[in-house]
Amino acid sequence: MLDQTNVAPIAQIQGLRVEFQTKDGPVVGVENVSFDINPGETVCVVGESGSGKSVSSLSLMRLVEYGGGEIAGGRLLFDRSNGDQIDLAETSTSDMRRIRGNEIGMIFQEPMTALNPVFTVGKQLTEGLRLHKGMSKRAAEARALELMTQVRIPEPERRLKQYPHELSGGMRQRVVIAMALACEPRLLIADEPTTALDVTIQAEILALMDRLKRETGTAVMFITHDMAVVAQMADRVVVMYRGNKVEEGTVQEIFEDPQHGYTKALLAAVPKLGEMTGRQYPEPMKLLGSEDKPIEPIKGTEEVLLEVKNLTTRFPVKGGFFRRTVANVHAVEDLSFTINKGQTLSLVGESGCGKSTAGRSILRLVEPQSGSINLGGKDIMALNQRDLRTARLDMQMIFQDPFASLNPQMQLADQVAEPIYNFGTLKGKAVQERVEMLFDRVELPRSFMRRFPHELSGGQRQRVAIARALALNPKLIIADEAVSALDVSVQAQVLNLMMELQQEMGLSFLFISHDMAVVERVSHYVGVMYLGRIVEWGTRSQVFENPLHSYTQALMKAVPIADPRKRKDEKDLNFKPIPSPIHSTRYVAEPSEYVEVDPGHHLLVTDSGY
Amino acid sequence: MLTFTLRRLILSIPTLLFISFIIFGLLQLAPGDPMAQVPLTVPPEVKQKMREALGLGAPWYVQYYKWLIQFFWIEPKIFIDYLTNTSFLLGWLPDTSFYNGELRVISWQTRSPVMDIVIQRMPQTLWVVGLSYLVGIVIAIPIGIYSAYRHYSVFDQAGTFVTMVGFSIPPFFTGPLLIVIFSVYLGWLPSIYDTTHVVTDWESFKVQFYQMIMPVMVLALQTTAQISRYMRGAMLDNLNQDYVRTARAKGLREGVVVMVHVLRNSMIPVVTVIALGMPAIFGGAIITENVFKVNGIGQLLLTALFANDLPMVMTLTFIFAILIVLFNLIADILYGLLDPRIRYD
Amino acid sequence: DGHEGERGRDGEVKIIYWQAPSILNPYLSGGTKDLESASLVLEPMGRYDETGALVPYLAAEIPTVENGGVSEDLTSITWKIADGMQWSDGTPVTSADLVFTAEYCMHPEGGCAQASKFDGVSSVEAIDDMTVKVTFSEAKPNPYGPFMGAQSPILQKAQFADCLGAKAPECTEANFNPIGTGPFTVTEFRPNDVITMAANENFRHEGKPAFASLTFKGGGDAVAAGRAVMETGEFDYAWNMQLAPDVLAKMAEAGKGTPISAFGTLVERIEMNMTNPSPDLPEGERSTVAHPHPILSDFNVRKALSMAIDRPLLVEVGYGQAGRPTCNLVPAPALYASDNTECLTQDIEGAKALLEEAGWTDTDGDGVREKDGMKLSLLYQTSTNAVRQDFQALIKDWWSQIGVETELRNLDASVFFGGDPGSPDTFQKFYADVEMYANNFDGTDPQAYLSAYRCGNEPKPSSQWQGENINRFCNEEYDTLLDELSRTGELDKRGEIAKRLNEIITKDTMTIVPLVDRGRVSAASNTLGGVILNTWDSELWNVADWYRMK
Amino acid sequence: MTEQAIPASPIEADIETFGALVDKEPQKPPRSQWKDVWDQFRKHKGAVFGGGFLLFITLGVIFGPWLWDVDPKTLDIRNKNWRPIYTLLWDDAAKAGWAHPFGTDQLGRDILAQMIAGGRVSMAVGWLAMALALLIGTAIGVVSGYFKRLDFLLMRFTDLVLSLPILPLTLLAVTLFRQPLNARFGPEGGMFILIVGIIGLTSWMQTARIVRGDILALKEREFILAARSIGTTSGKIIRRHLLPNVISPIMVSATLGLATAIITESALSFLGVGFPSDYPTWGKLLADAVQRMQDFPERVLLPGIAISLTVLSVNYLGDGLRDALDPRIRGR
Ligand SMILES: Nc1ncnc2c1ncn2[C@@H]1O[C@H](COP(=O)(O)OP(=O)(O)OP(=O)(O)O)[C@@H](O)[C@H]1O
Ligand SMILES: Nc1ncnc2c1ncn2[C@@H]1O[C@H](COP(=O)(O)OP(=O)(O)OP(=O)(O)O)[C@@H](O)[C@H]1O
Ligand SMILES: [Mg+2]
Ligand SMILES: [Mg+2]
Ligand code: NI
Repeated sequence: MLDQTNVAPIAQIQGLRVEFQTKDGPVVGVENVSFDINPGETVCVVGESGSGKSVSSLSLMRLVEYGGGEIAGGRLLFDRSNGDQIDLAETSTSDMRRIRGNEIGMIFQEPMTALNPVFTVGKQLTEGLRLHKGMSKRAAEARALELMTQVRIPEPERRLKQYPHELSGGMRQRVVIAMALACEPRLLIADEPTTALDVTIQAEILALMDRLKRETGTAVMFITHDMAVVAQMADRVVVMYRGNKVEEGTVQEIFEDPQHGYTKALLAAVPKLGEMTGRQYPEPMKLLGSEDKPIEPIKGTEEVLLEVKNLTTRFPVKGGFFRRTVANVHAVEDLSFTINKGQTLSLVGESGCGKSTAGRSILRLVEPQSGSINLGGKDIMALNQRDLRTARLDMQMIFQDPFASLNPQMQLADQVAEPIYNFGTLKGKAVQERVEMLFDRVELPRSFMRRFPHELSGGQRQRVAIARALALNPKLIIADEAVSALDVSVQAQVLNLMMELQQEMGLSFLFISHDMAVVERVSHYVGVMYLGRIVEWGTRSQVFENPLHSYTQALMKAVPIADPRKRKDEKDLNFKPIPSPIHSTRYVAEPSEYVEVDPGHHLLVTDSGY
Repeated sequence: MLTFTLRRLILSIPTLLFISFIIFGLLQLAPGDPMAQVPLTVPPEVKQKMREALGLGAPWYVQYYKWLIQFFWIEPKIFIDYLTNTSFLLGWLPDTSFYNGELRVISWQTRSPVMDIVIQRMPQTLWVVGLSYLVGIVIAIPIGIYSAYRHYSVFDQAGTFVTMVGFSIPPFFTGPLLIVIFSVYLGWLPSIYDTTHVVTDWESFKVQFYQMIMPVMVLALQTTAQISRYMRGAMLDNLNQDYVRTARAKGLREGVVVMVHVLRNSMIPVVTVIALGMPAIFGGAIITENVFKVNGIGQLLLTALFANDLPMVMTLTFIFAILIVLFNLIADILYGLLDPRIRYD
Repeated sequence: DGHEGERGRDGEVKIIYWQAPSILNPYLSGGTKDLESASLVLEPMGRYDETGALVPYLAAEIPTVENGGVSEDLTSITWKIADGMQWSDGTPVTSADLVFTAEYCMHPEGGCAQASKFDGVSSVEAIDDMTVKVTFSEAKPNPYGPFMGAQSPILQKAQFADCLGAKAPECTEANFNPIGTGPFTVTEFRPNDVITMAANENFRHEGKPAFASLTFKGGGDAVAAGRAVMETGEFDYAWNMQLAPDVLAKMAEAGKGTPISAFGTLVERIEMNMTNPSPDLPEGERSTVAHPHPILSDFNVRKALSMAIDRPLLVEVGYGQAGRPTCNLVPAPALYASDNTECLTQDIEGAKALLEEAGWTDTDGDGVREKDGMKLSLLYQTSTNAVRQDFQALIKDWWSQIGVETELRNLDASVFFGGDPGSPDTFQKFYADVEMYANNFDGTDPQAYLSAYRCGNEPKPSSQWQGENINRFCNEEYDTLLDELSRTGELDKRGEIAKRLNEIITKDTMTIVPLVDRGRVSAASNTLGGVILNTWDSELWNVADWYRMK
Repeated sequence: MTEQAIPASPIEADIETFGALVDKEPQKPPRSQWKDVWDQFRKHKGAVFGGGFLLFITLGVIFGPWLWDVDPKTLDIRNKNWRPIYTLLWDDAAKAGWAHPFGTDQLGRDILAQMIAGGRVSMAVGWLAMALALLIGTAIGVVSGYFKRLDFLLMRFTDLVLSLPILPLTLLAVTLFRQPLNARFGPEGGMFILIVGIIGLTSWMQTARIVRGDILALKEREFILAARSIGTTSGKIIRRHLLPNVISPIMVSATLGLATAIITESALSFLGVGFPSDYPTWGKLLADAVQRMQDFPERVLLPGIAISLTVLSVNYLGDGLRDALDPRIRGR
């Protein structure tokens, strides 16, 4: 599908310019962007975080206006299904309404806030269907169920009746995807659709979108920072940088013969699975522009910092008219691991397997049912609220959804400085300096210190969250998908920053991620989670080079490779239905038992459900 | 939720007992005398005799105990008897006769059972105050929604202006003003509400309608102002949320976006305001009822207060307290139902 | 002009009382609203007419010493029921009903509001079916207490037989729907709201009442009631139009109705506290005779305060046609009313001079006089009521002109007139220097009224702050005269003594400073005929004669 | 990793520092958030009008007595019932003149002076009572929404206060506290404190319920979780994260509360438990004038307009403040 010149493009963006009014005067979100999208084609838009990807896509939907933006110039030509060509920038709102959701579907970047908290998933999914397709309630529900299955949400029937906050980040993301796909739009805009997903599901979603494209000729505008995904999906690639398009070409051209410096730098920063093979310890990446820095492996110590034993966290499921507890979500089930000082344990696993819950349980942000948590000799489970607060001085968390975890009413500088004020670790001017330093380190311009969360791009928000976690110099950071929303170049820098800090200060990380390449880069140990349990854990090399559990093996196989010539075929992936973590209140979970295959390499022997 | 509701219901019994005790104490301590309205020509000894006949001489705990028994034991018996004997709903049940002539809660002013009067007063209060509440809500919600949606439009400004002026002018002014305009100058509407009027046909319905217009409107003005303000505020808070963008991206009509997605979220605080205002319906509207001579519960309470008719005041206040506790419970339950994120356990 | 005709020819008449009746049994409530609404149904043996003269209703004639109805020694009175008197249910009125009525009110546990009417009654016995003799334990110069006037109508024994004493309040049905002899019968009684009545088919006068039905609405305020009669014409008669004269006049301009007024014995007055109300005194000694008032004990101050007041102006501002300036506590009937008019002209200069003379001088130039370090500063309290507040403002202004500082306080009427001994704000406790309110007496005889100021009758802690001598007035001459009055039966002589008593307490001692003789004002529709306002009995005393003018 | 030289490109300069976003403009010195709030506030026409009018009224009632030094309590019965000066425009014969620009009442007291004096009291009562109610309401609402354990107790307490009959309560308070307060603050000062106290203490319940409701929902948001994870104490969570997010209902309560307080004050005077009768307040001027509404409409209109405009101004002020405090709106 490389040669489509004879087909008229479905959408043409010509010289788009978008401005935002902020208190410091107008800010340009997109300066000058032009590219076409042809039917049945996937155009991947890559680029630095904050380069205007989301804004361009929102402009195409004419939704920037509602966020305070204004299309200051350019044309957005769109081919209606009946063959008319219209300029979206000038279309009436009523026409826009018929196009939105029906002819153009959009997947939003941040799934938590993108869903209405008070409606069930089912209601939000069927809404568009009933509107555009005129389906009956029943038909729409059947279709919704089908969509939920397509995006591989476990137990779709029940999920339809759940509220957004009851789903894991990945599930919410998939709901948003399902919503965008619902009406089989002719143009699908996907803004970082798989960022929150683990590789297996990502692979499935990508396959799904690919299939859709092939079968219905849907054009896809795919925004991502993940070059591997680009390689996997794209027909053509548009590279954006600071509000401009800097390069455009077919996927082969971009990967094999990048022209622009930024594209090169981008490709250089992509972590590749297998890069670390043979190395015992993680080490920072070599980055363009800092080649001369010596690369030192990070050894860490063998001293145990955090010891988690038999951690179990369950959520009650309410049902019936009186909303009684009818069952429990066994989000984390008999979880045990240790983290050494100065080392990183990565938790990987499919979406909804309980990674975030595990992380939160350690901080006791959700109260675990049972288990013990020991941080540097302190029994976290035994602490009262006051001591718990001081204990949190040593452990910090970066939340999965950066937007939701930032107070919409507070300036970013204050939010980053807040932990410092809380514990009074610094006083007076030093606070300001520290905040500035943190902004510099996470590569955010200082002028952002006075902005509010909604004025940032997704990746920028994530960096604010990282800066906040670093503010206290904690001993342990639980990084829940901390870098998944970042573009690769920044991701590489942030990863390097984290490793640097680890080297310097002996920080430990519990690194929750789905990006296997990143995990390989940063971890000393890796734990693979499935259905609330760790199915395999050992050193990085043990897990990556010798995966024993069948789930781990499937996971490894699903990792996309940043090379357009090594695309995975849908047939290679074997998808297994995901069992439910929900059990009736009477259910007794069996304990996890492990065998030590190699020294330090543990394998779950009891049934994992996989 | 069931356990929550049950627990709250059970806990509300001691709460109410405590409230009744506090109200009783307050009324006992407050100055005032049921003899205040007896003319000065009646000599003090006679007044003293009258007081004793009312049971005023007894120590407070005896009075309180008597009231408790009467209210919680004897009155319910009468109510059950009524239900099984004559009521339409349960009249088919075998007739009971639990009540055998014990002393009921007796009003000092009228020397008749308080509950009978309350029941007699219910219809007009419910009609006028209840209807005004309904009208108020029905007007307020669209105003609030539209004002927020067209933030700072002419409509918003005008709506704000009218509602705030309406709210800041007390009913003891608006009431007579309307009367002067519509009853005195124009002669369209009656200035005095006829509580004995019965609606039997279209003509009598029109009469009823005419006499209700003014009191309902005066009261509705207050409700409208209040609820539309809260509504507008809540809508403004929600209109900027991300999920609204999602809803728009689905191609929903603005109407649906606003009326379904935003409204549901914004209704959460407003529903509480509405629920909390409910007891006030049964409590009547003291000033407005008085101005238009609607003579509902509010007027009853006012006259009882002025006459220091403690059993009446006590019983009315306490019924009011029960309603408040009940509606707060309902508000809490609604809250949990409207916002799935809120947990009550 | 439509006077005559058959019963019920004029349809409906509507009466509005801005205070709503709560019960129709006058023996259980002293409230005017209750008495007057009950007077439509229940009737006494005789009533006072608009001149204060006695008129027989159920009685064949009014018993007097002359006609032998009253014994020479004034210790008994014999009432004879006229022939053919019937209850509205058709049964005859008999002496048993009278005897029962007396029994009902005199029952010790009944809490009868009209007990004072039966004061001194030693027995009530039926001589025969139609005759009842009331015997008093001592001579009663005014024996017309029982069975006379709106306060003491006859109850039907058959209806109230089971309602004696403690059982009185349980007879709700009887209390709300009493069977009477009056022109109307109760159709429905809604306490504190509305009463609907129908003409009494067994009423003794042929062709009366002219109205077939009557609606008696309660609630609202005087303005609204006046409006309903005079401006919108929705009602025919409104009671007690206590409104500023200009407001009333304005309403009358609308042309649908007219205010009518008549004078009785109600006098708005300022009472001087002869005892010290200072909060510095221990509780239980404030406002008691143990501590004379530091300022008001001085006659000159009291006199000066009175002189500074412009009574005609007060009337003009507050009552208009419904008020007359007066210097008397007993302004009527003529027999008992003193002709003192000395106080009617304001004399600011005279008042100043008087104070100056008495040693009250403004030494520090702050406009307030002092004497012996004591500032001439008074606390002036009254109940809350628009006219009274205007009076307060005016009087405060005049007093400030003579160098008296005044602090005003107005209290809720239910507190102020309530006798709650626990409240510091009752008029009996008198925790203020001067207070203003109105009072009158029942019927035409002032004896009981004047006896209130007997030495020792003052409210005090030992009497639970009950007592009628509000000023804590104590004067030997006065007490001697009172005794004489109670022994005197001869009317002219009684008049002499009463006038003297009145002057002692007002003119001579300035203990009570009368301001306004307040009449009754009501409003009647211009189409309503036969209304005669009566201040000596129920205003609705002659409702049977009302008719609709064509 | 490839380490080749970077070819020239249109935005070569940026590549040097690639990755890191730099400010396009020189960095401005950090400004306080309140300055932004103020900037936004200034842009809000209604708020500026409201604020301006409030300032005008406040200054007017504070300094009015110096400009218009007629004593509001002085009676001048011969010059009663003057009409306001503007009636001369259409009626030459009207009793009016510059001596009493707003006319006089039925006792000849100058209405302008009364308006000024009444404004002082009404404004003071309104503001203080509203502030008191807001303070209590917000405090109770926040505490009971945030601390589950106190919720039941506090909400039942709210129920209790809601069900207390206000008139007997006021009478009781007057009986109990008038003496001591009078002794300490004088009859007017004492009454003032009493009235402010009573109104404030009996009108916070709605605010409390609404704030509590909002807090209950906010508490479940993730940024509160995040705040806890960085060791923010409950007190600070409330102050920094919760309160700014419930500002909108609080503002509404404030506006409605001011109006209610001013009116309740007049109702209290009306029932005879308020200020001494010769102590004018807007509410009382209005209540007293209702009787003569037809003949002297200005007597109801003047205080009525004063109350309405004040309430309206506070409302606009609240709106402006609310918008200014919401960064999503402020950005525009
Ligand atoms: N409402 C807003 N007000 C001010 N500036 C904004 C606003 N929304 C976006 N921007 C700015 O516009 C620029 C482009 O943002 P955009 O969201 O398109 O980035 P992006 O390419 O999607 O980045 P990411 O990959 O991190 O999501 C950013 O610099 C951002 O700070
Ligand atoms: N508040 C909650 N109430 C009920 N169930 C919940 C709640 N939070 C999480 N869960 C459930 O717990 C399970 C684990 O969720 P968790 O968020 O830990 O997943 P995760 O591994 O972080 O997934 P992802 O990678 O998608 O973020 C999911 O089935 C989810 O639906
Ligand atoms: Mg983006
Ligand atoms: Mg997660
Ligand atoms: Ni390289």
